[in-house]
Amino acid sequence: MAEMKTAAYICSGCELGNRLDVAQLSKIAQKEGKMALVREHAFLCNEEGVQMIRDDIEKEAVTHICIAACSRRSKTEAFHFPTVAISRANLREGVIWGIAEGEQHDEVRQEMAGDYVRMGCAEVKKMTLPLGNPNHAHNKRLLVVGGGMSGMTSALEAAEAGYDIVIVEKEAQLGGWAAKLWKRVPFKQPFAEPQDTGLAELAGKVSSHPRISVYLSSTIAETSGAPGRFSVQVKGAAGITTEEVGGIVQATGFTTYDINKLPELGGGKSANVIDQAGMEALARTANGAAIKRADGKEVKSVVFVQCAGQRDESGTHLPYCSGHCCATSVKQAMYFKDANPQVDTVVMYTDLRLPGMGEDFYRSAQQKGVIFTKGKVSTVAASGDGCEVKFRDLILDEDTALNADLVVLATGQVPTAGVNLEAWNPIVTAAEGGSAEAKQQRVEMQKTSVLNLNYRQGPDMPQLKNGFNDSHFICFPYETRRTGIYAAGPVRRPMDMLQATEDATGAALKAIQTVENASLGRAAHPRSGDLSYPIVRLEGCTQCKRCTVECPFGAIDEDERRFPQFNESRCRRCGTCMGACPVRVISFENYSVDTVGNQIKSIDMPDEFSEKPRILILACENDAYPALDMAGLQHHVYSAFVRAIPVRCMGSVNTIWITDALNSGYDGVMTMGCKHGDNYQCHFVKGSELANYRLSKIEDNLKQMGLEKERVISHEVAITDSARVAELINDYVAKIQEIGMSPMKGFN
Amino acid sequence: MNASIATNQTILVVGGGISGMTSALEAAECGKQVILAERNTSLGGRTSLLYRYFPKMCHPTCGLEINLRRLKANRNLRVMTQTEVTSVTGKRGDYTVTLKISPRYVNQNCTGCGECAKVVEAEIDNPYEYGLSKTKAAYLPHAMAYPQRYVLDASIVGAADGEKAKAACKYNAIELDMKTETVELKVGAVIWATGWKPYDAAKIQPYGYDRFDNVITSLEFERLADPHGPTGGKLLRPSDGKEAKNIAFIQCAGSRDENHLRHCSRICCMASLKQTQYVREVYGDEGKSTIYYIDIRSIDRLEDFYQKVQQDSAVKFVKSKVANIKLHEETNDLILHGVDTEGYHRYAAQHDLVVLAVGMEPESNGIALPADMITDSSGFIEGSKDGGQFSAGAASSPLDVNRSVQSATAASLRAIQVVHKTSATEGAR
Amino acid sequence: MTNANQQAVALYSNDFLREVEERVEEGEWVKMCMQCGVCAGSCPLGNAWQHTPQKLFMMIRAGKREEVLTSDSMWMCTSCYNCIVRCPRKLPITHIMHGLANYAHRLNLAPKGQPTREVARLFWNSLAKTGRVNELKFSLAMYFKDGIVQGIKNAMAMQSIGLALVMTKRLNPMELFGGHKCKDPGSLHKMIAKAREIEDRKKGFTS
Amino acid sequence: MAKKQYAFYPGCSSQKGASGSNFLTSIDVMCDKLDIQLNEIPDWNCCAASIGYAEGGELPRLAIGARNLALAEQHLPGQDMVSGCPACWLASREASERLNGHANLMAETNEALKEVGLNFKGSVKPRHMVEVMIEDIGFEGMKKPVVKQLQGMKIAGYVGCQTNRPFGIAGESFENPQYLDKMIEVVGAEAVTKYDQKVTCCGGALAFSEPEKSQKQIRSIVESAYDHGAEMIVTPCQLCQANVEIYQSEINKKQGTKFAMPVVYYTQLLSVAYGGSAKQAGLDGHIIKPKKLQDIAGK
Repeated sequence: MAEMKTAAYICSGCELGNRLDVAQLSKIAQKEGKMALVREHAFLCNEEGVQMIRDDIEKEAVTHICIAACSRRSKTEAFHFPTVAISRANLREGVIWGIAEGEQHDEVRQEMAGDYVRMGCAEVKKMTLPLGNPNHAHNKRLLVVGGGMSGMTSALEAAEAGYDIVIVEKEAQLGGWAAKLWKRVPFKQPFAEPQDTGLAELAGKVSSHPRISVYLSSTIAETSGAPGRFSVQVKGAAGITTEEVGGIVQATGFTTYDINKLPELGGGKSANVIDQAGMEALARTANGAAIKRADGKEVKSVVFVQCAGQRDESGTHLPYCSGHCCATSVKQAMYFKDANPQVDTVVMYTDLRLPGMGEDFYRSAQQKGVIFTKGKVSTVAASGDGCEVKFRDLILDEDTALNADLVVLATGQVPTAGVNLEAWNPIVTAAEGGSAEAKQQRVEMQKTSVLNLNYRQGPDMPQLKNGFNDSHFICFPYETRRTGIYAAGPVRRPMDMLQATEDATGAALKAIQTVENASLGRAAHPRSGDLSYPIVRLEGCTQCKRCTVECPFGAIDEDERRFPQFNESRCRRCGTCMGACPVRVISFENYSVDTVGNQIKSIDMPDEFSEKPRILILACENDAYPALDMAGLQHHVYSAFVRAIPVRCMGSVNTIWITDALNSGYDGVMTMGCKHGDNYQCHFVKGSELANYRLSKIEDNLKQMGLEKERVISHEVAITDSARVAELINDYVAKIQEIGMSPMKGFN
Repeated sequence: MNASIATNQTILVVGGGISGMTSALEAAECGKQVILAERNTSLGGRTSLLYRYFPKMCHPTCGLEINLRRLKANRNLRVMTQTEVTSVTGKRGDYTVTLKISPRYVNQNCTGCGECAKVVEAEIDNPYEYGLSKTKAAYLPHAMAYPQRYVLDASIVGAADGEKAKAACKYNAIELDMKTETVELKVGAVIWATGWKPYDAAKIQPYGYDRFDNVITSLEFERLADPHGPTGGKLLRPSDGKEAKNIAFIQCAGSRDENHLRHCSRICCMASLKQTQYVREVYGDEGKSTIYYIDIRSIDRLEDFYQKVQQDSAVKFVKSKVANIKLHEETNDLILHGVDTEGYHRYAAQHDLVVLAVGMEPESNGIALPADMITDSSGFIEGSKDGGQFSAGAASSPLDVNRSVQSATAASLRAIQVVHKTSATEGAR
Repeated sequence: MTNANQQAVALYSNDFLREVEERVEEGEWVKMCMQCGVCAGSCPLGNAWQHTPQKLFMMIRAGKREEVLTSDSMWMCTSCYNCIVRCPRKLPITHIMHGLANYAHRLNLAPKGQPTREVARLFWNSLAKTGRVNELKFSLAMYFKDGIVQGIKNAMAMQSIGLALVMTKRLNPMELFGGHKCKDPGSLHKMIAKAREIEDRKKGFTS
Repeated sequence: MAKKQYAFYPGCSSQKGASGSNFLTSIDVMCDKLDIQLNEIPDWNCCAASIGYAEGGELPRLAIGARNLALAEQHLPGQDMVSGCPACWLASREASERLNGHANLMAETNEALKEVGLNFKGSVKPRHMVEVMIEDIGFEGMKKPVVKQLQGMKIAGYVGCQTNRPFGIAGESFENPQYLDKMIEVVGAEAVTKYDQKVTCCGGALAFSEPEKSQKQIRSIVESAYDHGAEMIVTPCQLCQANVEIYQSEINKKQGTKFAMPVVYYTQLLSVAYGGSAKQAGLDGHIIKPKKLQDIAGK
């Protein structure tokens, strides 16, 4: 590695030259920034400017550059120099656009620009060029857990793209839920008739595919490792086999809600009350002929009760809607009408839910004579040879009843997602605390696990809601909390077969992506492509376990000596571990306690009589920092006394930065993270929440230092808050001026 | 952009909305070469014009920021804006596509400094505000526009304003003589992520969108609620700028209707439920919302959101397709006539603003698709007969954002399969 | 006539929907309604309806035969066609309403003396007689439909209008004696009788 | 130049001495100026209107409609059937569409038509006079013969139902049709564009059976015309004209209003604008005299 040669480039374009004294900034870069090379340019981002930098890199062997121009979010194509470490001093959005115009502000504006140049230089000197995680893991095979419609689709789609697949299915044959169906809802137009499930054909393709190997009647005893190097213990009749894979798709599907829990609807009470699964069984037996009940009587009248044990607000049954059941009942009603148009078929619903082209399917059923009644069923009870359905007809506004030979309850989907970690973790803590009972519970729970991950954070994927493994993010349905492991199909979210196959294909792509990234030592979403990775100086580690506990992605295990063991390809590069570490032994090449700490210390701190407070802003790079940029773009003017530093995530904020800042005379510190709580925005799950927790602990330090607690303040900032951030800043500056300059000034 | 970079290993993604960006990024992050062609002046599509997403009430621009960062960091991906696909010939794995690139009149020298906008006087309907506000004829599409470059509206090219803009630009970024270009590329697979457009509300005559100022679409309402929008986030009605505090939301405005769109657009119920919470956000209990619906379609865990809104005392639900709307001339309010079909309650309800939850029409209705393409009765795209062109997101079916992204991710894999197979067979040769 | 009703009941047991589909004009559309209610809100005489069209359709599906056929709601139809043009399922609602009224009338279940029922009958008779409607006879007939006394009242009530129309040559007293008609009403009657015969055959009326 | 030929179906209300007889007189003048020749369908019969449903039933009504169509087909081959009366047009068009759409209905109907020695092939196209005006003449064409401007008249265009729904005039909306306003402008008068009762139902045949209900409709139709400063209502429909004009006195009597809003046909407007006398335009045929229009016609 060639030794460091630094350079600073100061742009005077975009009015920078007119609003700032660029020559003085150059001097700062030289004298204080200690930059070996300092160049000014009137239009740094144009070809000539860029060429100038390129030449320095090639001819002058420059290794570290600070670009003092626009925000790091702008002109990224122009300022793309993959072979050197780069810092960006944000003079445009961050200074001349956001700070008041006019001579009376020239001084403070220039001071701000000066500090940003100091910070840029200070930062880059502590950076090294990330070269990627050395422990590359090259295994590109994929494991698909579950051999149903979703699992087989994932497997086949990935295999068709040239990847080797291992399927593990707990049943003795492939097919899962779909194998129980007589027909499925149509995927393509005309959306009019039930279709063959196509399962046999799919299963055929899967079992004969050269790239796919299948384990039947098998489960997973243990999963260890990381993307690109997972090791999976497959437990089958023949005992345990170890499979090495690079990525995992969990397509473990669902079971139907137990109708015995619905006695008021005749569930488990009457043989003539069945669920949709039972209905499919009858249809398969009839195989197109008149449909008969279990007792062999031909069904002349049938009622489908929608939302049975679903959309429940009482807390006893499923609170959610399983989405597919309306279409499924419509399909099943067609089974009857197609076999014998004379059969009375009534679908009883409160909101009929057939989105998209499902409307055509609905119309088709009406065309066939299926009756749709908007009614709320109160009870279903055996009566005579059949059942009596008591209901409130919501249109005719009356309590009434219907008699039917058969009643079908449209019950919901219950995911097969394994262990719920929110229940698991306290038990583990108790067990580790020595509770025998907890140890026992732990064993019992472990039995229900699907993946049996040997991760510090528990054996399965975290569940989002109602036991489903869904992603928390609307824009990123595959943003998993276990890197390299993706849920697909009804285990992610209640869904119909069309969506499940779509989802399974998407999950397969994400699994492929992980193994490709892992093999290059790169991060996965959302920092995809990031070559930096966490480096730990074990000699300094005190084994406090904060990093292993707080890592949102379960990337860090503990080795036998209880030292943290990093699995870089599980890591998402958020830096939460870095923020957590009390002894500051964790860092990234281009983002560390030093890169930020150095910036903080680098500024020119006015003395306490200057009337010029200095306020540090630590801003989440995803929401708050763009909001600050946009405040500039939209000219929401804010105080020139603030100095903003973008951070990867609030979770990466190490409290040492804050205490250092206050020690070195800053008058206040603002943190701007994203929303936390149930609808949290943090793409690293708990970053802003952790930061909040850590900051709450800082008050004592403030006391010791004899500082008011108002000197540290934290805000939730959304990316749209461009106007609000300016207000927050100005209010806070006013507040600080009110409580006065920090007494810490001049002590260093 | 030079055509030579593209080969039959390249994937072309048509449309730079959230689905197109996703398809392009997911494929590029698997190491594939991708070209993303967007018709408008910047990426982001429909969702960048939404204020919040249901059910989390988070901001679409947050996801856009991440996707833009992924995109800036990825060298496998090339973005072309103001670019339309005029023809696709050839076959699966070996297509030749013709792209028409309309002039922006601003080149890559643009630093986004905004000097041109300062000097230009002409104003145009802001294309990113559904014409609810004006913008200078030299403009940055929006605060998060990518590419972050200004655009000159064709109307000032050849006019004094155009010259002024050129004179004001220190960086020779303005090229008034820029011409429409046509580029031919070789690609292996095509993903159509052309998205959706709001159904033309004026066609729903009984609701008088074309006659009454205070009848607006759900998309226009998103702009009103957005702090970056034309009213700075205030819910001011068009006729007189009065604060709208008693708002009607009419479901199935065009959807589930054989006189208009025969399909259900899926998102509108949730969109209106979400928008009632905008009203609460601004006015608290003061702001009344009424939803007129046929069936509320809040599927899977979105049901929780519906249940939450049902608990909201400021929100009323009426099971009724509104029959027609009449203007109350003194107040500019609107009188909705209809019957609540649960039981039988005739109403003539007065509201100060009416929001039509307009249905989703495929944007591809109105653009010429390759002959080989299969579409359904509403025009949503299934894909090409030869299996080398795919649809993603709302171009394939009326989908919400979450499902659009799933669909877009799936489409990337299908496209990757195509280029994988061509490379494999070529390897074999 | 009641035997026509009994015969229908026997024929369709309790499947009123099928009865409507087979015997009521455009009745096969009833099953396609999705209960949005736009028809109910679109009817100019809506508030005079005890059962809105969409509700009638629901009642038919629920087998409420008696209630539907004795309802006077469909007699409120002014044939404004608002419901037809707005129905998202394109049901020919106006025609179905007419069909139901006609069927109720045919089975003699329609409300006795329902004014529109009477007017419709008189109108038809007037046209069927000569091939053209004779407005004077038609109106007089209407005034006297409820008997002489009421007739005088009605006529008096409308006298001014009547006179005015005469003055403006828009009501010709001479019409009482002769007036407009088709050349050969006889064959016209045959045609109508034939049409009815075919319809009865088709819809399985034995009476 | 050759006159445009049409098979004309006047309908019962437009016969001499019937409620719409003044429509008939005005249409003559108008057509004459526009080189339209209307050839009355020999021995036409009543269309059965909509109200015919109760007693008539389906097939008899279709047969009655088909008889007129068949007559036109036979006696005036190649000519479109034109009717001035929306009810007649609607019934004829419904008959022709239903029969052309359903082979079995066509067969059954023709079986009945045999009784009057006719057979309907389904060729003739039933059209409304308004369609002829807009599609065959056009607004420019309507302007040409104008010799008198109806300067300074404020007129509400009342379209009503059956000219407008379910078929309507091509290119017009069911809720807010514009053509009457355009016709009003053709003759140099001012159209009350904000008139919001344009397509409100006048009660139709229920004017006889449900007077209160239909008079409520009529009241709002007239009231809104007054509210929007109209001095006259113009309509394309015989029944609308009769109901809205005739019952104003009733409403005045019962509800103490002072309605005296003239209601005329668009044909009368054009006749006057084309230089026709008050008599030719049938202006004498009104209970509420369209004074201003008469004056203009008198000039």
